[in-house]
Amino acid sequence: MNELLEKIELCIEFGKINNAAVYPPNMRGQDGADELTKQALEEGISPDDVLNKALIPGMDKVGQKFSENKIFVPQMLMSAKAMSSAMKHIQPFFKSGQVKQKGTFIIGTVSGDLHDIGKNLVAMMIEGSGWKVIDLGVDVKSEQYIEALKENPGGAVGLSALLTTTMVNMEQIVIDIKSFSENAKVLIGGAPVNTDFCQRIGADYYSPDPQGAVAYLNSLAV
Amino acid sequence: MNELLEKIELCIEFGKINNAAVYPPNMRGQDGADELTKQALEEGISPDDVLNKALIPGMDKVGQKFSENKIFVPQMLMSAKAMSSAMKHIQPFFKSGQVKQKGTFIIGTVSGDLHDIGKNLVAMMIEGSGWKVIDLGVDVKSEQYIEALKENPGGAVGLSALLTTTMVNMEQIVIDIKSFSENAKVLIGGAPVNTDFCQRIGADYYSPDPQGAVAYLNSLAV
Amino acid sequence: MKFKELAIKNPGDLYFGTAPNPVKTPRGLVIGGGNIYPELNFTLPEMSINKTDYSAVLKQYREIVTGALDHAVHLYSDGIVLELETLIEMTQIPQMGIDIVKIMNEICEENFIKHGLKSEIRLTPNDLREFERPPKQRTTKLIEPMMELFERGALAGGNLLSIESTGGKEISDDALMMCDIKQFIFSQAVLGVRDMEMLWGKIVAIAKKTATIPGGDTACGFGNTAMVLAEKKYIPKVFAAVARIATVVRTLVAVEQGAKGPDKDCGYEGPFLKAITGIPISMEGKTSACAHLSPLGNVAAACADLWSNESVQNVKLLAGMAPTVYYEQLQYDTRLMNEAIKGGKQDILQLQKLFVNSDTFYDPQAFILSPKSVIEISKEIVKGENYIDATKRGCLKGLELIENAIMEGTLLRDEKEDVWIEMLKSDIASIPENESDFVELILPTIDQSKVILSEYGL
Amino acid sequence: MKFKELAIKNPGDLYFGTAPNPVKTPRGLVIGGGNIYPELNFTLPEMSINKTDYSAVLKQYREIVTGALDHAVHLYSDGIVLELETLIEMTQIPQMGIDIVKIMNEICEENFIKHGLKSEIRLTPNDLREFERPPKQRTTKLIEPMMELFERGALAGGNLLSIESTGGKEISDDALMMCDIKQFIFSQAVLGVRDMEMLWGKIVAIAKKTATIPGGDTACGFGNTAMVLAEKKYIPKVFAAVARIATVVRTLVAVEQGAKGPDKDCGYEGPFLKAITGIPISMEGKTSACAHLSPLGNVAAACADLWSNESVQNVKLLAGMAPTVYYEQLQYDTRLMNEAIKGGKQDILQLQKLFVNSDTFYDPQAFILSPKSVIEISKEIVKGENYIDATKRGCLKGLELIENAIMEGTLLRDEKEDVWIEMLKSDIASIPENESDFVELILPTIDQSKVILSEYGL
Ligand code: B12
Ligand code: B12
Repeated sequence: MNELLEKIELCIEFGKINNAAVYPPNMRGQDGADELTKQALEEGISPDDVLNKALIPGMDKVGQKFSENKIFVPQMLMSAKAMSSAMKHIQPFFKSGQVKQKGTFIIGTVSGDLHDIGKNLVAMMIEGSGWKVIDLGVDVKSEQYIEALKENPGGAVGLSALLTTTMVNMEQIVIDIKSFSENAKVLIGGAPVNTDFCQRIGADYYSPDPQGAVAYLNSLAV
Repeated sequence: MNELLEKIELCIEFGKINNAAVYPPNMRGQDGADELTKQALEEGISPDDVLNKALIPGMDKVGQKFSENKIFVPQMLMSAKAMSSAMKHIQPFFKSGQVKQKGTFIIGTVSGDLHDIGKNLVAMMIEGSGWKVIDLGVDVKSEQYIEALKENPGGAVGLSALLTTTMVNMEQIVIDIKSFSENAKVLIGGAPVNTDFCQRIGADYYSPDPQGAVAYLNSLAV
Repeated sequence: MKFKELAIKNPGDLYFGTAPNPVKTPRGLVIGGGNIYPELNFTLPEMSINKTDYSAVLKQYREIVTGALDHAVHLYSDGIVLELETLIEMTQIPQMGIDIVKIMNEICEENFIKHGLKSEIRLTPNDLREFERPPKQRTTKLIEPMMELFERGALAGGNLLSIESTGGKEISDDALMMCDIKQFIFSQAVLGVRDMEMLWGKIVAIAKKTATIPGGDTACGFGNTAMVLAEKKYIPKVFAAVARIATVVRTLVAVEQGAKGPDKDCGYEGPFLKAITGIPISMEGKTSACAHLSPLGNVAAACADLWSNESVQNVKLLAGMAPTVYYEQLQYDTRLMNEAIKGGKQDILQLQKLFVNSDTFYDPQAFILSPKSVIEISKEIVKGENYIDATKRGCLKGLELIENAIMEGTLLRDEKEDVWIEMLKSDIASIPENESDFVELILPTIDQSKVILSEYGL
Repeated sequence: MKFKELAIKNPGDLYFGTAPNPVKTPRGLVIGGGNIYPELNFTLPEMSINKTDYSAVLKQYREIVTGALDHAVHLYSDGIVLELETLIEMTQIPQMGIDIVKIMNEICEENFIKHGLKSEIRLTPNDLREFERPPKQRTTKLIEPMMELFERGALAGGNLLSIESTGGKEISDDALMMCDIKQFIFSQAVLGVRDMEMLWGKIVAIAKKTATIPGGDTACGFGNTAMVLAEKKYIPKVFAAVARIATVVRTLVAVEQGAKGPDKDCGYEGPFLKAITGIPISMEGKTSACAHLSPLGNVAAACADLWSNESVQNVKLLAGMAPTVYYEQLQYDTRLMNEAIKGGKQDILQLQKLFVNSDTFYDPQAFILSPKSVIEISKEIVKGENYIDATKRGCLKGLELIENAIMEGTLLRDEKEDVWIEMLKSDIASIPENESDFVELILPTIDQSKVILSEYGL
């Protein structure tokens, strides 16, 4: 395998953003995901290869370590930041159609609910696995999800709710989304929600954690 | 008020079945509900008056004391037995149409479930409040309830379930009963059941105790 | 009556975590060996086993056990028992029960290998015989699937065998409602005892054959039914207390037949069994409030070797699934007790004193469970010539202790119940010790269509 | 920093049930006066407040409180606090919150008159300000309904006023996810403190006007969020432990402003507050597993004056409705502690020792809550020149104790966390004590669009 790609993968895995970044201490002074990605593209490595042979495998490893409780969220966040700094360089190729993203994921905490720590984590990990993520924030109403779907046809939607009194809002939102676009996949999550509830309200998938959501989305992308 | 009726009411209230009964100790040797009811009818008191001015008020008092935790179930059971011994004599007048019963109540523990202590108590207290009660026992299927309804048009039905895995059977039974007779009232009860569940499965009333069921049924009878 | 002496003679030697005859399990638990472990119990949420597909049922159990054991590892558990108390369908179709045991065992084994977590499965098929009314306790075909589940479930990983058997219930249900203590004692000391002999002979044989541990029975359907009725204020508390004592001999018969413990959680005759036989016991107290309210939340812990929550549905609470939540609660309860054990006997007895004294004043059902009461009552029980005599003696001793305590002001008086104490005393005293005399006395008073005496060898 | 000395100077004087400054309530509770009472918390089951009719919401609360108080009478309770922690709608439309308080108060009063049951309502409106992003902590109109609910709810029977306020959360959420302790301390010792001053000035004034008791605040959204994240293994436990200490000063400000306690349950800074100020505190431990799992189920009880379950939905468990079930569990827990109190100080400290030692070995978050740690850390906090200095000192002391304990083998070492201890120490040490220096240090590191500093008077 290409040495440069390996280096980029390492930067992602250990969260080395760019040359100036002080984290991680043992990579101080070295080039990061930012510089190395730029260099790779300049050397003629295809953006597709950078994405699929370095960035995504790097994030996969991070995700794996996180699942096994070997690293903490801040470490994962550093990797996500490194990933973003690389993605900047790949972005233009998405637009030109040269590289394909897995898909678009629209996420938000449902109306009436302000809890967003969990939702943010989910958004970040899904982005790290190669999806375009549109984060609508908190207290999000049906129309906002639908608006986002209109702008991103074929996107999947994620709803988060932490209150027993807002999980009920999920139901209406699912109905609204499905009546706008029958085939749009809707994922739900949050502390009071579970698989039963998911089935009852006609959503497509419940996951107790970001990893499950990533796995499900990736199965769609195949 | 007629002295004899008062005496009968006392026998019901304190559970004096008949002359031979040793319970309650302080009424030993006296005539009980059995003898006194017979006597009352012989003396020309109308069966309707016996029922409505002695028996039912007596059971009402018992029910009241029971609700206030002043007496225990065995005491209430003795009253119920005294009531039965009096009802024997009233029964022929129901058939002839001279006296009207409040209605018929059909009760059973739903299929798959064998818990019946609670159901028996409910049956007994409803009987004591002047309803004809048909107890179908335990592990009762839709057909049995419907059969009983056919034989007693206009009856109300009570379903009991103590298991989370049999409360689900209630749902089907309610559907079956309602599709046989849309207007048949269905009451449900048992430890895992509640008002929400009742509404969800389309039953008419949930009560956590026999007293609530009696009150509801009596409101129907009015 | 095989036991003529107590295994534990002094109240000061009857305490939690230690039993004279501890039980070692394959994955390394030593129950009653100086440690108290949680016993987690759970059941399905609202769902129909028949209408849901099979895999959904299995999935529930997988989810429950995975959640609980993950959390056990997280909380540095030093051991846990998981009970599979089957629902009817899982015994009627033994394969279903067996498949669940397999899944549970797989997860236990995984956690044992990966994290050294010691866990064990108690397999409790349910007593199908009561489906026939009147039940044919011995001749029914329904015994077959029960025994099949025991045997094949044992081989699948159900290492502790238990049942909550129902012999005598045809009589006891009505006896409880009518507060007829004579009939109730008949249901226990005559019918119950005879049924237990038959049933536990079979279960112990299966345990031998499968090299598993015959745990024990529980008088749940008798003693706890009485308690639930007393909690609803349907029957007097003192009646429920005496009924509890009356259940001791029938559960004792399991041990006479070879059961080794831990006995099953959901009756409170365990302390008497521990005193008499020395086997370890499972108890449930405040942390089983999910399954039933009770007047003995603390005192129940006094001499427990396993600490259980009786049963909780797999529903979602704010923190997570209810079985995981209840596991955490049990874990902290047992941590506290194990901390006292680390401090030695004085610390144990000090904590036990708090458990006991905080409850015994309020309710006779709690009162009779203090180690002092348990030892005194058990002493009387083992003096019995036969099961009936033993039961009479135990119950009368219990009543005596209750009366004295009320007089001394160490047990709250409930005036409404006074008359019941007298009635109970004279009723119990009037029971003939001789079994056939007892049968003759009772027969005319019961609805004979409800019971087939020949099914008890009578 | 008003408090320069500790109200409780020795670990041996910091224990459950007794606080130097107990709080008497109208219906006769004396919180911290030598008795520990349950504080029952509950919430609605899955339902939409907007779509359900109003009466259904009220009915839920009526059912919950009736069920719990009936059972309290049944279990011979000597007192209970009921918390109404409102859901958003009940603050947005204050009349809804007020109507619920009225119903609750009616039932409390009924039980007081009929059975002498002492009960009191804690009214906790929620902090609506976070609905606007960035929040306008001072200038927003959303403060109005909050204060209306406080005032009219107090008159309706909400005798203990509390809130779980959220000043500083704009910064703390991200700080927790990034484990940035500098930002986190900034959110507490600068933003939190300033917001608390403003908010608690108002609440204490309302309490005066309505002759009710200003209870206290809680750093739930900070300290417990950290704990929940650590329980999910998302952030290091040692980070969560230090974050907990960093929440002390902001909650302390409520007392400086005139709050009298009991402080609110759902943060664990209570023990520090009790040591520093002498007010009684509410704590939650194993019996709040329904609301969140935690590593401090027992140690949390060490010096509690109220014992809470944080929150449980009104759903049906096998025994009955979950709030009644949880009330029973709390009641037995507090019975045990009150039994120790009856035995005198030695019995109290003996039971406390078990509570403490059973948890502190396993987790730094539990470790810092031992009375010994609490007193040592609190001593450092009150030495602080200002809030920032106090927080730095407290956190560094906590880290020092943690390190020593790991070295001595009295706290389990988690290698994965070693590096974090070092990082935390140097990060905390690098914080300037001067507020404006601190602001300057932090500003460039945060997303400034998320926070409006002028809303904190900066
Ligand atoms: C932190 C917190 C807060 C913070 C929120 C900070 C923030 N920016 O989000 C603050 C303090 C502001 C807060 C406020 C309130 N809260 Co709050 N809060 C919590 C707490 C302690 C932790 C939540 C959390 O962040 N967990 C950590 C994250 C990582 O986990 P998570 O959210 O579950 O998300 C994970 C999964 O669920 C999943 N996931 C989440 N979303 C999605 C979406 C998809 C598509 C998928 C696939 C997966 C997924 O993946 C995530 C990562 O693993 C919980 C307790 C609890 N047990 O959950 C209470 C809790 C949720 N809050 C509660 C309450 C009552 C409130 C308030 C109403 C309090 C009040 N009276 O003021 C307000 C309401 C605010 C509002 N309008 O929403 C109650 C809810 C009770 C109920 N009836 O439902 C809880 C349960 C606390 C309790 N036990 O009482 N809260
Ligand atoms: C006694 C009892 C038994 C006795 C039953 C005796 C009998 N003849 O009924 C025995 C021992 C046989 C038994 C067996 C089993 N039981 Co059972 N049993 C109980 C227990 C302890 C008490 C029930 C009781 O009698 N309560 C007293 C009466 C007066 O109250 P009640 O039934 O609730 O009725 C009142 C109200 O609900 C209402 N009501 C009742 N019905 C109706 C109907 C109407 C129309 C109305 C209006 C009102 C109403 O009014 C009644 C009077 O106030 C409960 C525990 C509990 N918390 O309920 C477990 C319990 C119900 N059993 C349970 C289980 C698991 C079983 C078994 C499967 C055990 C096993 N593995 O073998 C078997 C199943 C048998 C079967 N196929 O049904 C579980 C259920 C768990 C679940 N998943 O749902 C419980 C909850 C115990 C537990 N905590 O684990 N049980």
